[in-house]
Amino acid sequence: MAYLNWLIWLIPLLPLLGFLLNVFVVRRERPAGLLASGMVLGAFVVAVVAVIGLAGLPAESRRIMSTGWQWISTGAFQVPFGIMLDPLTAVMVLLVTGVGALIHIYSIGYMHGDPRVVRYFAYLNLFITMMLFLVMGNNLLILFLGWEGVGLCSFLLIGYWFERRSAAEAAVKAFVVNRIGDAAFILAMLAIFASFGTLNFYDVEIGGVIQPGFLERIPEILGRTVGPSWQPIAVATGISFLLLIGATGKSAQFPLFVWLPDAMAGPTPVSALIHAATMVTAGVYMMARTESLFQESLATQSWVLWIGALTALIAGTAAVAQWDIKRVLAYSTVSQLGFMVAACGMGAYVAAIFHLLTHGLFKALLFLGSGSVIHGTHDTQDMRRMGGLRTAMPTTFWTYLVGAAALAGIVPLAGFWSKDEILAHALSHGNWPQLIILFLTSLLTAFYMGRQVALVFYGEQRDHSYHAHESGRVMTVPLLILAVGAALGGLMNLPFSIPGGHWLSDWLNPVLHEEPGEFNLALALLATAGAVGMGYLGWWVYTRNAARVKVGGKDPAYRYTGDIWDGMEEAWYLDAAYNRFVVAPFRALGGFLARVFDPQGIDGLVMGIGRFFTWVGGGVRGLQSGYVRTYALVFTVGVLLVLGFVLIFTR
Amino acid sequence: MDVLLFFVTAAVALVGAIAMLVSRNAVHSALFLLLNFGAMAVLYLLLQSPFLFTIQLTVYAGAIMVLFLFVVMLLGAEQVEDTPDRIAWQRPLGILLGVGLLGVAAAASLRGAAGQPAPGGEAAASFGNPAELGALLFTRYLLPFEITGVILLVAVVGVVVLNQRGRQQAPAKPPAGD
Amino acid sequence: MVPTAYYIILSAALFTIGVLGVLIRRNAIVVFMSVELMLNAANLALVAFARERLNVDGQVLVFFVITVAAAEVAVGLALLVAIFRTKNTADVDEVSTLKG
Amino acid sequence: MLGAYLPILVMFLIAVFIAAFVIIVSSLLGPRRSTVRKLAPYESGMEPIGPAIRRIPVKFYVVAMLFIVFDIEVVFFYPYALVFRDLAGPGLVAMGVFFLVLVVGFVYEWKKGALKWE
Amino acid sequence: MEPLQIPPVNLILLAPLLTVVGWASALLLVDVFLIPEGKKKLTGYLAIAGLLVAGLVGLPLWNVSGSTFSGMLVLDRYSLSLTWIFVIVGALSIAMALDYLPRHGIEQGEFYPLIMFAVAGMILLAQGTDLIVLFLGIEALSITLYILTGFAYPRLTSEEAAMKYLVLGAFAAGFFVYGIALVYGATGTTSLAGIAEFLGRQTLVAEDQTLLLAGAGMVLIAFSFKTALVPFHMWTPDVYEGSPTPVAAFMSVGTKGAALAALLRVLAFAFEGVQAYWLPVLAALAAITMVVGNLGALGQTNVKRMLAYSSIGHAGYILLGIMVASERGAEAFLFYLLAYALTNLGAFGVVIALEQQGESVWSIEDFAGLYQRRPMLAVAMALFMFSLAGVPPTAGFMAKFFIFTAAYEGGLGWLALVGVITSAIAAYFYLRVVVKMFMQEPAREVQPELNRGLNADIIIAGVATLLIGLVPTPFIFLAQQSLVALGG
Repeated sequence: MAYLNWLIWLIPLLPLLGFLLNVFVVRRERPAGLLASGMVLGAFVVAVVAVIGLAGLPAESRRIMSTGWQWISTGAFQVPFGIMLDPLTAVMVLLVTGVGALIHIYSIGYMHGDPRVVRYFAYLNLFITMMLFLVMGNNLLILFLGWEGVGLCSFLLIGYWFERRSAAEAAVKAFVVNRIGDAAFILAMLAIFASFGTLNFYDVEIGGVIQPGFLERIPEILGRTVGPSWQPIAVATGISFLLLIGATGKSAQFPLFVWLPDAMAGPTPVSALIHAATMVTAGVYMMARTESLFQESLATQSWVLWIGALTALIAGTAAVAQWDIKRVLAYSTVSQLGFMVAACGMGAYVAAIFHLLTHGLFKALLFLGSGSVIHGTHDTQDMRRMGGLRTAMPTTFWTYLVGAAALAGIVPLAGFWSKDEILAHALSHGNWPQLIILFLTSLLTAFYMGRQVALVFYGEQRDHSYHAHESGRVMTVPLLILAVGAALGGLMNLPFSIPGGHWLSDWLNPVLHEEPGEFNLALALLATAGAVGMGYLGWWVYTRNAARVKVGGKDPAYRYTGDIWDGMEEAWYLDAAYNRFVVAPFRALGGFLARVFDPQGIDGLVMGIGRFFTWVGGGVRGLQSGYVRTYALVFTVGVLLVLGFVLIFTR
Repeated sequence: MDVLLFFVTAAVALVGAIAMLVSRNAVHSALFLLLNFGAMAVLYLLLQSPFLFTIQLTVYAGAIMVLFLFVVMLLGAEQVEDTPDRIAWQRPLGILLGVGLLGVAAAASLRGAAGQPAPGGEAAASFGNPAELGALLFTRYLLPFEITGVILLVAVVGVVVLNQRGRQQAPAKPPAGD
Repeated sequence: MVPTAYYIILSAALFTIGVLGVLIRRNAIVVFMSVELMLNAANLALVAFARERLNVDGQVLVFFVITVAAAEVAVGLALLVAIFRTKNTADVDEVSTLKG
Repeated sequence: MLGAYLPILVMFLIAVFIAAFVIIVSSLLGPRRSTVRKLAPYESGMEPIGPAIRRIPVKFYVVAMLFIVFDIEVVFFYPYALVFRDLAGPGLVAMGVFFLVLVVGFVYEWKKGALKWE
Repeated sequence: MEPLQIPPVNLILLAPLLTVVGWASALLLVDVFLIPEGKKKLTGYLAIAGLLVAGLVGLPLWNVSGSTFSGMLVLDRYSLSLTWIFVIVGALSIAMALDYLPRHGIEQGEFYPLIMFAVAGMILLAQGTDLIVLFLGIEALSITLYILTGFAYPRLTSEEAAMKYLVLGAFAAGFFVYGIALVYGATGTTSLAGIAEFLGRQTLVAEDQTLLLAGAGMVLIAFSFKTALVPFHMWTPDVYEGSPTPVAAFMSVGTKGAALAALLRVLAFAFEGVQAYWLPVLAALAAITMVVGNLGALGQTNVKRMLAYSSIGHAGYILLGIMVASERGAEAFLFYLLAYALTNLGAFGVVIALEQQGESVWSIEDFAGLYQRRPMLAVAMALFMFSLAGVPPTAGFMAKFFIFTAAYEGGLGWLALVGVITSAIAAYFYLRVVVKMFMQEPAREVQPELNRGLNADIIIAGVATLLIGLVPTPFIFLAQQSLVALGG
């Protein structure tokens, strides 16, 4: 299958071409949208062809490695600029290009008339390119290239409507939080290189020479430790923990998830593509790719498990109490990512990827649906101002319903199968506390989706300041396609021993070594009953009490839960806690010591830390008084320190 | 004899330096520095460097210090320090650091030089005579010698560039952005 | 003979005085003088070591140092005169618009 | 070995002595009656106009500073004078290069008009 | 007295240096005699030609190595590679200045020969193997830079910058000379090889050691000043802001590179035997330099100052490569220097394009909405900013990755950690420029000027930044080869 070697290069290069053309050549809206969508669609078609070709190979040789050139070559340090296609990459590529193409097409309608729309499509194309490099790279460095690239595009797109202050702030917040994860990722790379002497995932043959891959050399580091003798850390634990921090940032896990809900300030298709379906799953993908490293460290694995489970619960509760239609979905995304991470922590990587794929489909559907709602209600996002929209926008309603049911885990839609597989794994691995947490979260999921559907589509329209209308064909067709996907996506990996039932498990088997989860009928029934029940409850509470929902008012459930509701609405005050316990001391310190503060500062954790550093920088610059004598003074201090050190040292 | 002479000249050098430091009038500072340089020249003599003695006097005392005096007096920059000090904390801190530096430097040199024998006994009579110096200058130190020429050339260009331009093109407009 | 250490201590003292001059004097010309004093102090150390080792190299080095010092003084004073002509001051503290 | 320089020292002492002597003796012996006319700067009998310190044209400085540079260059000729016989041809080349660089600077400033006194 | 023998002088070994100096001297005269006022650009072109010729002269010397002038000067591949870098830096700086000087009314033909003399000083620093030669090299470079810094007459800030630079530079020179004196006192020699030999002897008396280390410390301080390592960095922001922008660009990469190159040779050869002593000192300097440089750049609204602080931070990163003092470290150092030089020159080129006549604001606001007005320029600047921030696939990322791995392997893991964290912070202010360009409307009317020289500079820098990031292998190979037969 030699043609695959060059064919797979087309997948990332087509969107790159679209990006370049949109930056340098195209100046008008229509060609920009068509070009961008066409390129991504082309990449999808190529990907399909390539995956079919890949499937034609025997299972054990399903790994196409193609090296463009030797990126770095210095003695022992060899890194090819190479991409690959293996089963895991294949499903990711299909998801990215497929969902990506639909969202591009949808954007043509959604962004129509925006003054900077050419730039929008350029960013979007660049994002797809970088995401493809991320999932296709055959070494950590390429992965990192994509990792940084998608971060950058996400940053640019969150702040796309930079006239809105919240957008600019959210962009900065996302960027700064992600830097924490990125720094950990770089350190992990350094540690991996130092331990293995390579950054390749797998052995690569280049010019007849085989370059080793670290994933195939894990045993080399077993038993090795670093750190002080009284507290040694196993190398495997150290590396995997750093990678975990990296994933925590990118995939919005506790405690770094605070940026994702704010990221909804970007255009809705962006939220669908980047902050739900693809980029935020990069952390999960990365953990799955390096699963053998994680598997060597029980310590890290339990961290992964707990972080995932806690994130799922915290974000799930927060989602229940939101009024903003997109924030519900944002917290829901964080929560579902928590499911995936928890699955990784259990060693159930196939389940994690399965959930990643189905979630990509139905969450993209939900976001695009909410975009359609926002579009049809003239930029309304507050659900208290909606209601009764099912008659005005039927297509949106029905597709949204499918997506919501899929997310809630109603049999037989996609979400049911993937979520059930994660729960089944938790059960069969005996992770009881996490099982309970995740089960509760899945109940919450059904509840808040029922609540959302009721608030948006049922009852009476509570605000008549706009005239709701259905969106155009260019937006509804992607919705329909995604709805089909959300409905049938579960067929990828049915827990039954029928031919093709474990299709995804079998397909991923060469990469991810995991037994298919045991199907537990009791659990499945319980989960389904719970989902249906809670979904209905959510719907029922908010249709019955629809009259109590007032614009700007409290939630009807507030009566029963009281202040707890406030806690949920504020995501358990994590932002506030950051503000109080991290930002405030920093700020107090800064305020105490610095006379003047930047008046246009921005609240929030990151800005606080950023401001602290800025304050330190201000100190640095305060010493920079302009007096040359002071400079000489500082110089002399340095001299004294250096000479003093020499004297003491040579005593 | 030598030791006595050393202490006398050293005292003169120190007094000159300190007086240079504390004189409020720049002209006095320059004159005291001149005194210091003269004392240094004598010390060079004590250290068997007659040639450097000459250079010190002709170049430093004769040329550089004269230039200093010339600039000070013609600019009228004798007493620029009459205005209050804007960074008053600089002085005590500077003195403190100076004391520290002196301590460190003295400690280092004492520890470094204490174990040495007194200056290497009797030197050959030819030690340090100008011919020997010249010989070294044109053999071993030929490269630095030539580099020095280039540095001086650059200095010439610098003096001309920094002070000639006003003549060719008068500043068309007031300095901007300050 | 006078021990080398004496010379070195003297030179250290002179060097320190030069440093102090840069730190506390505001008159740019005096600051330049202080720098000259520092260089001279270093020269003294060089000559003293040369005598101790009976090695003329140290004296040759002094030669170069004096040359460089002269070149630096020429450029420095040229600059000072230029500044004086535009700003009419020789106070180094007055020349402090660049900061931060 | 210092003996060789004794005459110089003596000369110095004499010079210092004479200078000090003249100043001290004149201040001791001379009458001190200050009048306005006496305190005024001596301008060869002309009436002094304006303050003594005036802006001096920049060419004074330029010439003075260029003098320093050439002074240094001349200093290098002393040792050369002492050893040029021993150095022979190569020495001449070495000095020639140095001199050439010097001449470049000289020609440059000449052409630039730095030496012109208008 | 026996007849004196001038040591054999192998002129081949200093062919590039001689070319630069000779050409510059000749150009000085050509400029005053032949080139009329108003056509001074010609001088600039001739200077670029001279630098390129010097670079070409170096080409056949790749396989030559040796030392001459009584072991005061060597030619090896290390110095030759550095020579090439300096020549490129000089030529690009002149290219930027071609339009800059007349636009700001400060064109004088001497500018170009002076840059060449500065390049000669830098080459001397790369080739010198004796402390006195290094001292003279530094001074030749410094005195030239004092003049160039004060070149932007009648802008007062330019003179102020020159003044500050000169006072502190002379101050540092005093420490250098004193350091040389102490080293000489301890070892009786100033040649690097001589010092190394002295240290190689087993019987190192404790007294000599103290003198030597104090001297080495002072020499290190002088180099730290030139390199702008904290706390000897204070001059940098002011001088960069005040000096003509092409000079600032030249300094930010040239001076720094030359001083570090010499420092590497001094530490790795002369003072290798006392590595245990200078390593902690340098480690502390590197750490604090990375922190202070990057924090100082935060919150700067003056792009020129921001780049100045960023150059301080980068010096800290480069220092990591020097400290490792292994082949890997030196390799990473050369590579980083090349990548940083090209990137930074490009960034300064964009700053020059935006610099309005008669203004000295360099406000970040001028970048607002640049993408709308000049997409190409904005994209180029974004590229440079990403490279400085260390975002793949640019040259800056490769360079950082190299230097951090070299440091990690060389047992300086904690410094690599500091480096990673500070560069994570650094991304914040580099990205701010990008944000301004792409995510804001123009704040005020700025007319970017792009002339031939500037265009060439930005294009060369941009292409190189991307090329080195995408295909670093040949450059790494070159760096590796440069360390073959590194002489002391």
